Amino acid sequence: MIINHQLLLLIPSLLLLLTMVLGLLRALRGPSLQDRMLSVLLLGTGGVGLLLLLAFMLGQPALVDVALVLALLAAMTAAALTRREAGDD
Amino acid sequence: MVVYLWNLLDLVLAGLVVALGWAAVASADLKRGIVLFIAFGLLLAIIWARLNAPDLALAEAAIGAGLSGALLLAALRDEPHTGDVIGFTRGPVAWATTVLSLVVAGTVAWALLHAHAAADPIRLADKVTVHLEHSGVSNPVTAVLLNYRAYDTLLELAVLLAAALGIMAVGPARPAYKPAGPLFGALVYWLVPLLIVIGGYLLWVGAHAPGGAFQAGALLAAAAVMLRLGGNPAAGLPGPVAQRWLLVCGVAVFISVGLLVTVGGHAFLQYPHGWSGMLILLIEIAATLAIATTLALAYVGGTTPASQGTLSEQQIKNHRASD
Amino acid sequence: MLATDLIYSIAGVALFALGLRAALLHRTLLGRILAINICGAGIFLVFVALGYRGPDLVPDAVPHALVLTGIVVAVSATALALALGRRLREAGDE
Amino acid sequence: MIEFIAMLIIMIGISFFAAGSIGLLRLPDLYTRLHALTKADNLGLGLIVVGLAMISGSLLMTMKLLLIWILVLAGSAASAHLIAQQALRREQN
Repeated sequence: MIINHQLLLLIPSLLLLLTMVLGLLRALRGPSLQDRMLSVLLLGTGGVGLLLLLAFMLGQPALVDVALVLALLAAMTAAALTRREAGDD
Repeated sequence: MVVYLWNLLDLVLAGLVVALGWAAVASADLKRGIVLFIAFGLLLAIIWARLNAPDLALAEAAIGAGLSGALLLAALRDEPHTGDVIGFTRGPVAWATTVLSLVVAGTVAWALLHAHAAADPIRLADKVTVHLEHSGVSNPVTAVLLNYRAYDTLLELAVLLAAALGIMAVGPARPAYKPAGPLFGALVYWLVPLLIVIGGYLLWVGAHAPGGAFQAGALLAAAAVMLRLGGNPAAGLPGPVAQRWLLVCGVAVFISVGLLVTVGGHAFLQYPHGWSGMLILLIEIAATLAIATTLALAYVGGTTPASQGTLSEQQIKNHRASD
Repeated sequence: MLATDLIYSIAGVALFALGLRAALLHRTLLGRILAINICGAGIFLVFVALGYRGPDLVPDAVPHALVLTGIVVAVSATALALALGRRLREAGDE
Repeated sequence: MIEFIAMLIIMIGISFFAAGSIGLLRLPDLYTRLHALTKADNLGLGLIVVGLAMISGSLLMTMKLLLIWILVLAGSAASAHLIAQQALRREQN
């Protein structure tokens, strides 16, 4: 069963990883900080997907918890970037 | 076939993490460096998952991908926005440093390859497995942290306490955030309770599945960061006195348990038979609270506004004036 | 075919060297803190890669436990360094 | 059989991710990129979740997968809002 999943899911995982690499080019190029942040958002969503695929391929249900934590914190970095402190105009 | 595909996945992941690390440290533009560092942390969490280390992946997902990015982004606000980039030291010093780094890396790689070739078949991993049933927990990582190498963990908590004291000593908190708008406010409203519940869940399952005090503490701290980002200046931390108790409770409970068992004729931190599970849970609860408070305080960046209404504010002002 | 642990330990060594070089050469405090974090992550990667024992065996829990505490200590140390840096800047401004 | 259907759904999900990445790279400004990204990758993750739920074989796991997807949706909606808001603020100043 698990071996079966490995064969079925490995190719999708590789392709997903490649799209994440592609998206990261935007983080390198910018130009603005917000553009780079978008690329990190994509990496976060893709990372959740990849973790779920890994959980099934490796037979490690605990990795679903990791994906859950990543999903919970997805908005934190964007908020840390954009929220304004009391002194900001 | 499967093996080669795994190899390819490993090569892409390893190549990407090195490329991101390189790009993050090679950026003269700090904004770029920090965003790439956050991406680096995310990728590292995936790599821990790939290397069968779900305990680490949990901690990294909360800390590497969340907390440290938030910390660095907050620090970025203090950087002067002059537009000119300070960048790197150049010239012969740079060349010498590059050569030095290459030599160090080469030496480490050489040693690793030798260690890899001459690997001792008897590993600590086997000892961990053999004694696991006496450790009081069935998650090997928790067993190592709180039973076999409890001394290490005690000292680690002491290091965290020292860091927290240092942060409290150097100055007041960063300015608070403006109150959240309706959309982000709603997100904080739903997310914070969820983070706390899942933190509690991770603390509980840590005995037999990936999770434990460090992951739970990190999640509680993430809840505090979300609260602060939503406009709560104290990040949900209690008043100054309770805060200090929370900071020391990890080390205090750890040492008390260690000393209490010596009364029964055992060595320091050598749990009596049958009691390990309960004692470990007790220490872990205290450690979770201490870790969460330390990390939340680290994000706030100093004594929280709640604790500044007393004499200390005046003291800080006087101190500032005398500088 | 390559061994998984070897791939990741080499990546770890590379990150360690990159971080070390940048920590010595960066001229801003924030850049140095960033570089030290990358350097530390490289060390963690070497540790965990050495703990990996193939898909069928349970990995070595000892390096995992060390790295787990390491991650938490690293972020606290980073926070302390950032707080010190902020205080230094304020002291310089006054 | 069901496993192949699941894989097919997952592959469709990944093609949405690919579309999002390409959009992120090729589109001309921040707002269009934001638009492409947040739609494509959320749908992509949704399809991955559906595919995996088909082979998970347990209700609890399916619920957990759905919860993760909903959280990502909420998180990315909030992030997109925050980023767009900040970009607009920058333009106005």
